[in-house]
This record gives sequence, structure tokens and C-alpha cells, in this order.
Amino acid sequence: RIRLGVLKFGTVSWELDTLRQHKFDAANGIDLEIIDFAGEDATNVAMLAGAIDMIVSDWLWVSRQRSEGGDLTLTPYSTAVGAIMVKEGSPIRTVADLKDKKIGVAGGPLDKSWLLIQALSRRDLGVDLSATSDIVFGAPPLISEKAIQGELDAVLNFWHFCARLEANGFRRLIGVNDAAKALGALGPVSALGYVFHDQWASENPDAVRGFVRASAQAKDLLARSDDEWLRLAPIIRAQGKELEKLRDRYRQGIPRRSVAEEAADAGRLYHVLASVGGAKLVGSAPKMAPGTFWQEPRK
Amino acid sequence: MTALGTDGTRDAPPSMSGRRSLATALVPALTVAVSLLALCLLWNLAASVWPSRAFPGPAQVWQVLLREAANGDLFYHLGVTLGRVAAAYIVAMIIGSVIGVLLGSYRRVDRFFNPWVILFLNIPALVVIVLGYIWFGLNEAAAIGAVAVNKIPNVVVTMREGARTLDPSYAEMATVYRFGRLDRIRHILLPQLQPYLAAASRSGISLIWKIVLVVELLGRSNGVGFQIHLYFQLFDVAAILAYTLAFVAVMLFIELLLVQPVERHATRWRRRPA
Amino acid sequence: MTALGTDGTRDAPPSMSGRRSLATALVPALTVAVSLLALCLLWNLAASVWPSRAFPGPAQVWQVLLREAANGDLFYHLGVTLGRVAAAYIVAMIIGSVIGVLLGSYRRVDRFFNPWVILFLNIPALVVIVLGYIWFGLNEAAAIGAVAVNKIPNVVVTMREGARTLDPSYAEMATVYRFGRLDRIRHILLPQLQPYLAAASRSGISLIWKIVLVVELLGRSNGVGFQIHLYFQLFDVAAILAYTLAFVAVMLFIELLLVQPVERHATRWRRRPA
Amino acid sequence: MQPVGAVVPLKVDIAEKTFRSARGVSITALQDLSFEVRQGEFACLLGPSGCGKTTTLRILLGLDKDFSGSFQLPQGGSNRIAAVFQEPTLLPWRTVEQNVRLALPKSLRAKNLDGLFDTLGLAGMRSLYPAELSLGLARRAALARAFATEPAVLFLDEPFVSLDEQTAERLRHLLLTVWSARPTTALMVTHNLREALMLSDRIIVLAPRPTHVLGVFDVRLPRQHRNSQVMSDLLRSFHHRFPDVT
Amino acid sequence: MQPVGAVVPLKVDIAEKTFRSARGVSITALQDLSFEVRQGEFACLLGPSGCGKTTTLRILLGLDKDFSGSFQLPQGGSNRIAAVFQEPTLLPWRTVEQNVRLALPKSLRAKNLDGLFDTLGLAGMRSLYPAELSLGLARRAALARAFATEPAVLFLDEPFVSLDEQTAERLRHLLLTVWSARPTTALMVTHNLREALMLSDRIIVLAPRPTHVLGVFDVRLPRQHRNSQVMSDLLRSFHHRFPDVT
Ligand SMILES: Nc1ncnc2c1ncn2[C@@H]1O[C@H](COP(=O)(O)OP(=O)(O)OP(=O)(O)O)[C@@H](O)[C@H]1O
Ligand SMILES: Nc1ncnc2c1ncn2[C@@H]1O[C@H](COP(=O)(O)OP(=O)(O)OP(=O)(O)O)[C@@H](O)[C@H]1O
Ligand SMILES: [Mg+2]
Ligand SMILES: [Mg+2]
Repeated sequence: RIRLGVLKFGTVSWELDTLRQHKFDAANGIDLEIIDFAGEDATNVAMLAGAIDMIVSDWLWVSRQRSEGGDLTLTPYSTAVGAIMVKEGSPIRTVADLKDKKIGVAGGPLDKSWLLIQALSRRDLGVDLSATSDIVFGAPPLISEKAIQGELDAVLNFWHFCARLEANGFRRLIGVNDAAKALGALGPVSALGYVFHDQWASENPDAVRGFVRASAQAKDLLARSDDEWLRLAPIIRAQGKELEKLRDRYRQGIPRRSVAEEAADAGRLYHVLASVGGAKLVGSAPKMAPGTFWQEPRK
Repeated sequence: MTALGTDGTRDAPPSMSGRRSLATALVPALTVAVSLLALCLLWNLAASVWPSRAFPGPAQVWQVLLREAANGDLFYHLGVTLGRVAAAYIVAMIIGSVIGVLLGSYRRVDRFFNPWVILFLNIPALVVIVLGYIWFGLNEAAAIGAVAVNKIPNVVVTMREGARTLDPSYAEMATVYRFGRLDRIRHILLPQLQPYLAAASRSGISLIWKIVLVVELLGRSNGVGFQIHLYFQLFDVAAILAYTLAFVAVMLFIELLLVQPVERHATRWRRRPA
Repeated sequence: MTALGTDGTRDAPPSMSGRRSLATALVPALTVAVSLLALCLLWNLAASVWPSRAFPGPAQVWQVLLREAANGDLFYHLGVTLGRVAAAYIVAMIIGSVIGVLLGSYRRVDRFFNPWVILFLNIPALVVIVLGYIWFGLNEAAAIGAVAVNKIPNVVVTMREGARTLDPSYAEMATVYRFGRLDRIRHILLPQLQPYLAAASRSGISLIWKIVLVVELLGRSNGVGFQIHLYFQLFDVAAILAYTLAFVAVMLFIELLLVQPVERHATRWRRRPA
Repeated sequence: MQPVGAVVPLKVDIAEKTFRSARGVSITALQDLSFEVRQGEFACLLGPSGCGKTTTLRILLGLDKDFSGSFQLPQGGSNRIAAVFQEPTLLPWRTVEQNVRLALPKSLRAKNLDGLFDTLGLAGMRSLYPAELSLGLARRAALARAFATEPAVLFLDEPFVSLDEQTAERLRHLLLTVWSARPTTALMVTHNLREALMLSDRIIVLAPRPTHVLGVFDVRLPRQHRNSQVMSDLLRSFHHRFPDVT
Repeated sequence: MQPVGAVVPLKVDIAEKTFRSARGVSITALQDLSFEVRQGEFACLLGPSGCGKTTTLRILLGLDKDFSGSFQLPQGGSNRIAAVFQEPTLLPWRTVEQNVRLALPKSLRAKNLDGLFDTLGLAGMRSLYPAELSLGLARRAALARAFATEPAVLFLDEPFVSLDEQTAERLRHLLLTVWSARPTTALMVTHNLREALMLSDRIIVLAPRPTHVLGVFDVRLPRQHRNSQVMSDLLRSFHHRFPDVT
């Protein structure tokens, strides 16, 4: 039995809906209870309040909690990450063109994607984007809307906002995964994962295993079946081109590498991020906390 | 206890008073209707002058409202939220009024607790809500308690001002004539505090509702706040406005059918503008 | 002016009147100090009884405060936020007071606009802020305007109650003696509205600050709200509290050094508790 | 003594004034009330408690416009009106002196008020707030306010109650001084017949509510001749004409 | 007529009462004020405006505890106190009738008040709010409130001002009726010497502020014998003893 807190209408809920629709949970011997929340922050609070067993969050957050004495851990959910998007007809062609432009950034100055882009720009171009461009931080939907309105020249947003933008006359300038690769990652790293407590996992090893299997089955189905996506359309709240873009980007984001490989890449990125974000981002730990990526205990 | 006409006081002729009561019943209702109509027209105008996905016109919002009402979501979430608002309101008003009147009456106590009031007044809702959820779990009690804690300092501040302006001569009269504790509260204290209570209530309900939205965002799985934030993720402003207006409509009903008649009754002793 | 009793306290004998001025200057300051100390102790106690990462003790918060103050972040963000709060406060108080007094004075106008007031009172901050940003761009004016629009209905509601309780006999006296417009406002209107202004101000500043937090979260790149949300994402409650307390400290200073002396001066005519 | 311009009397012609109480009771205070006071004259309104005297003054002061009928104020002179209300109606948040000065027109604001305050026994009270005054002192402050404005028309609603006889006597003389210093039309409400006989040129006697004029009693004697012997005669002839009053 | 229990007089012994005004001025209202009123007696306080009469009553009513000295109220009887304040002090948000009934002890709440209201001329005014009364009517309502409580000690601060002489006379008789119906100690402030002489057993004459007792004038004559001839004699002998008063 797993109590899983997710953002309602978030990307995770697509996968979970498929999982439940096709009874992958029962098939894998788990009883999945999904609790909807209206914000990402809400799931964090709920986790810390002990009201749920599992949420979706990113590895950097997990690492930070771990290095501060928590026992959170995660198992990969998706490698899909955001990108910098510009209008189709925009004169901006490369990162270097971003100079003196107004860039909208979803999240905040400590957003992982933003830090990676900054690191890349600094390394390759010797340019501190946050100094040479006009950066506007804001809520993701607002940033997207402002991009469509044309007030912003470029936006860095989360992947599903980017996919929708793509379907609405925008193109990718640079993906965060590209930046990560350029900075030393060997492959795509899962930005997000299912997060739970070590202790809970060791008390319910079957549940975790069953859930990981069920999740994989659901992803598998979503990767193969276009009909499944049509079924999900009302939840996704997209149709036509938008839906196709979301589907394609989602499929690209299905993690395919081993946990160990991902953990190693995450460790590399951690160094990059720590150098850009500083202690404010990662806390006092110089390295990614060991155990951030959950390893299935060998029997 | 109505006085019959003696020595020159005469009641209005019945025919007159008949029409009057009809008029007094109709004019306010009509005014409200016209007022709401004007608002809708203005809105429609604004929406067509600045067309934007972020600012749908009334017709669009009305459709969403009907859709959400038809599938039952609207009433479910509205009901849940109204319940929370009501509970938090009652708790906050009672506790806040008692503390406020005490602080307003005893200068020394006020001097001591004033920094606390300012502190609690200025703690962001977020902090209280998160602490509430973490300490007391993700449950209704924590949610309502957190909202109440957010609102209480506001009530305290308003009622404190009210208590400071109490006219001592009425209290003195009550002392001389040995009014009981209850009589004092009912006939001396509350009538003098009425305008402050009204101010605290009106702005209170709205503040509470706004905090409930945050509370629902941060840790509840239903309620208007939950819905509004979902639609914010999808940037569906029409749906946000639909839920907002549903709540406003409820408030308007309460105001017109409950609050205003009570208030008119409570203040009819006031010398009215000629 | 005690609400529930008229028991007096004995004043100091006349010989003490020399020392009195020293005492009146010292006692309040001391009371505040003791009050804050007590609060810290309580907090410390609570933090050690329910130890939680989400509820750091005062020492921990103090360290963060020092750190943030040392690297300059604190003052920068605090300054930006205070600027926004002040601007929105001034705009909201002036506009809100004027509208409120008008509505309170003219019953017909009030009847017409009351539904509008209730609507604006209950529109969630989120909606106004998002619409503000969408229409007027991601800039300061939109941010401050959105905050003011959020706060104005609250001021209106309080000041309207105030205007309704105005004593007509003073206005009549002013009419007979042909007071000028300015004299009327200064000597008749404002002294009667003072408690309502005080209530609207105090709870107003705190409400504005809370909305500024949301505004900064949604679309500004600096300010305390921006910082708090940053730290909220990292779940660093100590830092959140540090920023909160820095703001509270500023408010406390303003209250003790500016608001209270002014208020004491403005209300010294009131019959004080014996 | 009269200024240039037509001499217009204070002319009152109120057909009816009816109040409707909050509980819906109708109260007719005035009915067919009409009287005249010549410019520069001092008149007294005398009538039982609750008959409508204050209501009449309020109408004349322009504070109550909801009545049927008409009235006309005397014209000419400074045109300034002053009133002593039945209750002091001082601004509680201003000191005695500020209360008086605020009521003055701009041109008189800086006026020396020492003499006035002295005569009224308020010399030491100028810096007190109204809540710190006794009722009698507050009434005197209200009188100071009215007298200081040097009005052309002066309305007084029972100005000398709550005062001891000595003080009241002093203030009556002050009133006459103020009244005669400049062409002033004065209308004073009183329950004190002796006071009315001593001060006024004409006494307008009112009926119980709904009030109208019962009769007018003219006192044609110059004031300095109204000694106690003459007063007794006046009293007697008044009682003869109005046996039911007082 | 006296109830069981020791007969204790109203005994006042105030050494000093000083106000400090908001602006810092010190005002000594009372200094060495001491007098006695026997139980069941009717006494009047007579003194110039602003001398400290209201202050004295407030101290005796227990509303002002910041003074040096002591006092003692009469004991025995119902022990109920009633007061007619200098201003009516009616609750503006309650009707006249409610104002009167609220002041009654629980046991008297349902009392028939028709007679009282009739005598006071308030019969048609029971459902009005205080703001709808004339000042004289409001004062009568305040009197109704005090009389209805059937008090053992009655304090009155100038109860009969703002009333026409006829009404005042009627109310004076009512006061005497209420006072004599039960053993009541009454202390009344007045500026009206004739009123004092007609109603009271003793007149306590006060000096100007800071006030103390100038002298006590006892009227030993039964009230029914105080006709106009006797009154003139009383007045003369009062003036002889207190040539400076009135
Ligand atoms: N606002 C009101 N609503 C209803 N009735 C009113 C109102 N104002 C006055 N009255 C009534 O009108 C009548 C006359 O009142 P007014 O104040 O003019 O009397 P007055 O002659 O001044 O009496 P007094 O000598 O007692 O002051 C009274 O019976 C009073 O109850
Ligand atoms: N709260 C106060 N602060 C300062 N002075 C006060 C206060 N209350 C009363 N006084 C002063 O005390 C003196 C006595 O006041 P009090 O009201 O007892 O007079 P009184 O004898 O009742 O006069 P009156 O006949 O005019 O009612 C007055 O000079 C007054 O100014
Ligand atoms: Mg009157
Ligand atoms: Mg007095």
C-alpha cells in the first residue's frame, strides 16, 4: 500500500492514470492511493508532515535533504527537462544571442536548469547571462503567457510548458539536457524521481519494487500506444499538435539508463551546480549525498 | 412595546405604510441588480477592448461556471471551502474580539503584548500554514487553525481600536445601576463595538477566504483554492474566475439577505442624514 | 475606558510628577524589552519541546540573520520590499479612505457600489496579480498597483463603517460656523475617523506585506517574498523566519518610534481610565 | 445703528414639520408656526419642554431641510450666523481655545480673546479639552464661541442652564453687550420667564406639541429701566395674558 | 419608617481631589470637603458652576477612586443606588422603555411603568430612541430610570434643568413622592436656590474651586408648610447667612 502525493494535472498524473487504468498496480501487488495536491510545494509539505509515503521531486532537493540528515531517496521518473524557447521568427539563434535580451526564467535563480545554462554560457562564451541579460523570474504559467504575448524574448521553462510553446510557434534554442551533456554528463539524467524515505523503503521493499515495475509498465505502454495518449487527452488538457508534442517529449524523457549511470552523471552535475549555485543551493555538502538514488537492495 | 399614538404621535396611514414597505423592499433589490448589470457590462467592454487569454469575458466565464456546476465539481469544492471559511471565521472572530477588547481596555497589558500582536500580524501566511501542517498533520483542524491564527491578529487590531474608543460614561452608568456581566456585554459593549465588528467581519471573511486558498494550495486535496491553483497551472483564467465568482456570489447573498438586514436593524437608532 | 469595569488605579502623588516624565519614557521601552524577551523564551521553549527541522529555535534564526545581513542580501531585499510596501500602502490608504468615506456618507451610492466592493474584496490576490502582470507587464508599477487593488476594498470597508458612525452634530456645528473644506476634513472628519484609520493602517500594512510576498513570488526578481520562496523551495525555515523577523523588526520600530507617539498625541483628549 | 441696505426681518412661516421615528411612529413637531423678529431685535421663544423649539432653531439654521413652509433670515451686516446649541457641542479633540478660534472666520482668527475668556470665567481653562470641563464650563465655552464670531444673527438654545445664578447674570449682561455692539438679531430659547422678560424685546409664546404661536408679548421698555419693581409688573401682565404658561 | 439595622449616615470626608489635564495642568477640584447627610434625609449641594459638585457625586458613586480621603454610604434598605447624571446618559441604541427597564434589578424588570411614564409626560415616547427626544424629554427619561429602581440612596445632578417651570414643578413633586415612599437618602446638586429650599432638609453650600463646605443651612420645616410666604422668609434668612451666594 503506497500513498503517493502528486500535483493534479501534473505530468506524473498522466503516467499514474495509465498505471491505474490498466491495473498495473494490482498486477504488481501494490495498492496505490493517489492524493492530489495543487502545488509542488504542497507535496513537499505533505511528505514532511508524514501524510504520504511518496512524492515526485528532483534529485538535488533529495541530496540536500540527505546531507542535512534526512533519509530521502529517489528512483528515476523522467529525464525530460526544460529548454530555452524563442519565437519561431526570433533573430536569436545561439546562446550568445541572448545578450541584452529579456529572458523569463521559471522557478527562481536556484532552478537547476537555469544554473546549468548559466554554467554552460560562462564556460563556453565567458558570459555571465544573469549579468548581461535582463532576467525575469516568475511563475511558470505566467512566464509562458508572457512569452506568447511577446514581452519576453526568450524563456526557460519546464518541459511540458516548453512542449506546449513548441506547438504554438516556438522553437528550442537549447535544451537543458544539451547543456548537461556539454558540461560532462554522459547521457540524460533524470531530473525528477519518485521520492520516499529510506526507512519506509526498507520496511516495504516489495511495495517499492512493485511500484517501480508498475511505473515501468505504464511508461512502456505510453511509449508504444498513441491511443493511450488520446485517452489521456482530457487529463493532459491538450489536443492535436500540442498533444503530439507533449507525447513526443514525454517519450524522449523516459529514463533508459541504469540507476548507477544516472547517479554517476548526477554526481558530475552536482559539482557544476555547486560551483554556480554555491552553498545556497546545495547546502554545505561538497558532493552529492550518497544514496540519493535508491538502489534496489540485493537480496 | 410599540407605542400607540398618544398626544399627537400618530402612526402612518396604513395605505402609505403599505406602499412604503413594498418600495423599501424593491429599491435595494433593484439597485443591486442594476449594479451587477453595470459591472458585467463594464467587464464585457474591458474584455473586448483588451482581448487576452488571461482576461475572458463574462460569457466565457459563465459557460465554464455552467460546466463546472453541471459536473458537480463546483458545488463540491465550493461547499468544502465555505465550510473551512465559516469555521475559521468563527474561531478567529471570537478569539480575536476577546483579545482585542482586553488589550484595548487595559493599557498595561496592551503595552506588553503589542509587540506580539505586531509579530503575529506580520508572519507570512505561508509560514504559519506550513508549521501548522507539520505539527498537526495534514488535516482539517490544522488547516482551519492555521487560517484562524493568520486572521486573529487582524481582528485584535481592529477590536482594540474599538475598545479604546468606548465611551466611559455608559460603563459608569452600568456600574451605578449594577448591570450584570451579560447585560454589560450585550447592551453596553457590543452596540459600541458594532462598527468595528462589522469592519472586522467584512474584511475578515475576505481575508480568511484568501488564506484558505493558500491553505488549500499547500495541503488539501479539495476546495476552491485547490481548483484555482490547478487552473492556474493550466492558465485557464476563465475557470479561475468562475470559481472566484461562485464564491463572491455566495458572499453577496449572505451580505444582502443576512448581514445587511441585521445591520440595518442594529443601527436604526442612529440619527440618519436628513 | 475599561470596557467591563470602571475600577481606577491611584495615580502617583504630586511630588512624583518630576520623576514621572522619566518614568513615562522608560516604562514603555522596558515593557517592550521584557515582552520581546518573554517571546524569545517561549519560542525557545517551544522549539526544544517540539524539535523539528521546520521549527528552528531563535539562536539558529539569529545566525542566519547575521549571515544574510553580512553578505548584504538582507538589506537589499528588505529595502526593495519596504519600498513596495510603502508605495502600495500610501496608494491604497488614500484611494480606499476617499472611497470609503464617500460610500459611508451617501447611502444610495453605497447601495449601488456595495456589490462591487464585495466582488473586489473577494477576488483572490492571485487573480489580480496575474491580470496586473499580464496587462501592465512584469514591472514595478504593475506589482504595486496589484497590491493596492488587493488592499483598497479592505480600507473601503473599514472607513465606510467609520463614516457611518460620524456624529452629525459636529458636522452641523461646522455648517453653522461655515468651516472651510480643509478645516472640516482636518478638525471634524479626521479626528472622528482616527480609530478606523488606525485599524485600517495596522492591519493594512500587514496585509500589504503579505500580498507583496505573493507578488514577488509570482513575478519579481528581488524582495523578501522572492527570498522566502527561494528558501521555501529549499525548505530552509530558519532563513524564512530570519527574513520575516527582519521585516517584523522594522515594523516594530516604526510602531514604537513613530505610530505610537503620534497616536498618543492624537488621542490625548480622550478621557483616560482613571 | 442699521447698516446700508434694505432692512429685512427674520420671518418664519412653517406649515408643518413631521418626524418619523426609527420605529415608524410619526411625530408632528410644528404646525402652522409663523412669527417675525425685526432686524436688530432680541426675541425669546418660550414653550413647554418637547414642544419643538430646538426643531425650529434647527430649521432656521439650515440643518433640517425636510419641512413644509418657508423662512427668511435677516439680511445685511456681516451675514454671519452664530448658534449656541442646547448641548455644548464642542469638538472633544480640540482645546477650549482651539474650539473657539476654529469657529472664527479667517479674518478674526488671531483676535485677542483674553477679555472674553475672563468674563466667562474660562481664563484658566483655555488649554483644557472639553471632557475636562464641568458642564457649566462647557456651556460657557460654547457661548464664547458664539460671541467671538461677532454674528449678525444669533440663535441661542437655553444658553444659561447649568450655571449658578451669579454666573448666569454676568453672562446675560455679556450677551446684551455683544448683542448691542453691532446690529444683531437674536432669537433665544428659554424656559426662564424672568430671563426672557429681562433680555428681550418680544417673547414668542409657543403651544405644546404640535407647536404654533400662542401669542406674542412685546416688552417695549428699555432694558436699563427693567428694575425689580418693573419686572414684577411685567410678570403680572404676562401671567394675565398667558394664564396657562408657567 | 427605618428598616432593621444600624442607621448609618452618608458621611463624606475628602481631603483632596486633583485632576491632571491632558496638557499637564493640575486642577484641584476638592480640598477638605466634608459633610454628612443623615439616612432618609434629603440634602442639596449648592455651589458655583465648576466648583466640584459633579466630581463629588462621581466619587460617592464609586466612579472616581483617585482621591485622598474617605466616605461612607448609608447602609440598610435595599442598598440600591440610583443616579441622575448631569447629562441624560441614555443608551442611544435602546428605546426609552428599554433604557429604563435595563437599569432595573432582575426582580423589578417586569414592573408596570405606565404611571411613571405618564407623570413624566413620556407616555407616547416609550418606543423612541434617545436621539429622537428633545433634551428635556431625555432628562425625564433619565429621571424615570432613576425613580423606577426604587433606590435606597439617590444622587441627582441638576435634574430639572431644560424643563419648563410647570413640568419641573410636577417632577419635583414626583421626586418627593419617590423619596418618601421608602426610606431614601437623597443628595441633589442644584443651582436653583428656591428649588433647594422647597425640597431639602439641609442645604450644603459650597465654595468656589477648590471647593469645601462654606456652611450648612437646615430647613426644619415640614414640606407641606413651605408656602410662598414661608419661602420668602427662608430665602431672606438664607441670604442673610450667605450674602455672597446667588
Ligand atoms: N429625529 C427625531 N425623530 C423623531 N422625533 C423627534 C426627532 N427630533 C425631535 N423629535 C421630537 O420632536 C419634538 C420636539 O423636539 P424639540 O427638540 O424641538 O423640543 P424642544 O422644544 O427643544 O424641547 P426641550 O425644551 O425639551 O429641549 C419632541 O417631541 C421630540 O420627541
Ligand atoms: N477629567 C478632568 N480633568 C481635568 N479637570 C477636570 C476633569 N474633570 C473635572 N475637572 C475640573 O474640575 C472642576 C470641577 O468640575 P465639576 O464637574 O465637578 O464641576 P461642577 O461643580 O459639577 O460644575 P457645574 O455646575 O458646571 O456642573 C472643573 O474646574 C473642571 O474643569
Ligand atoms: Mg430643545
Ligand atoms: Mg457638574
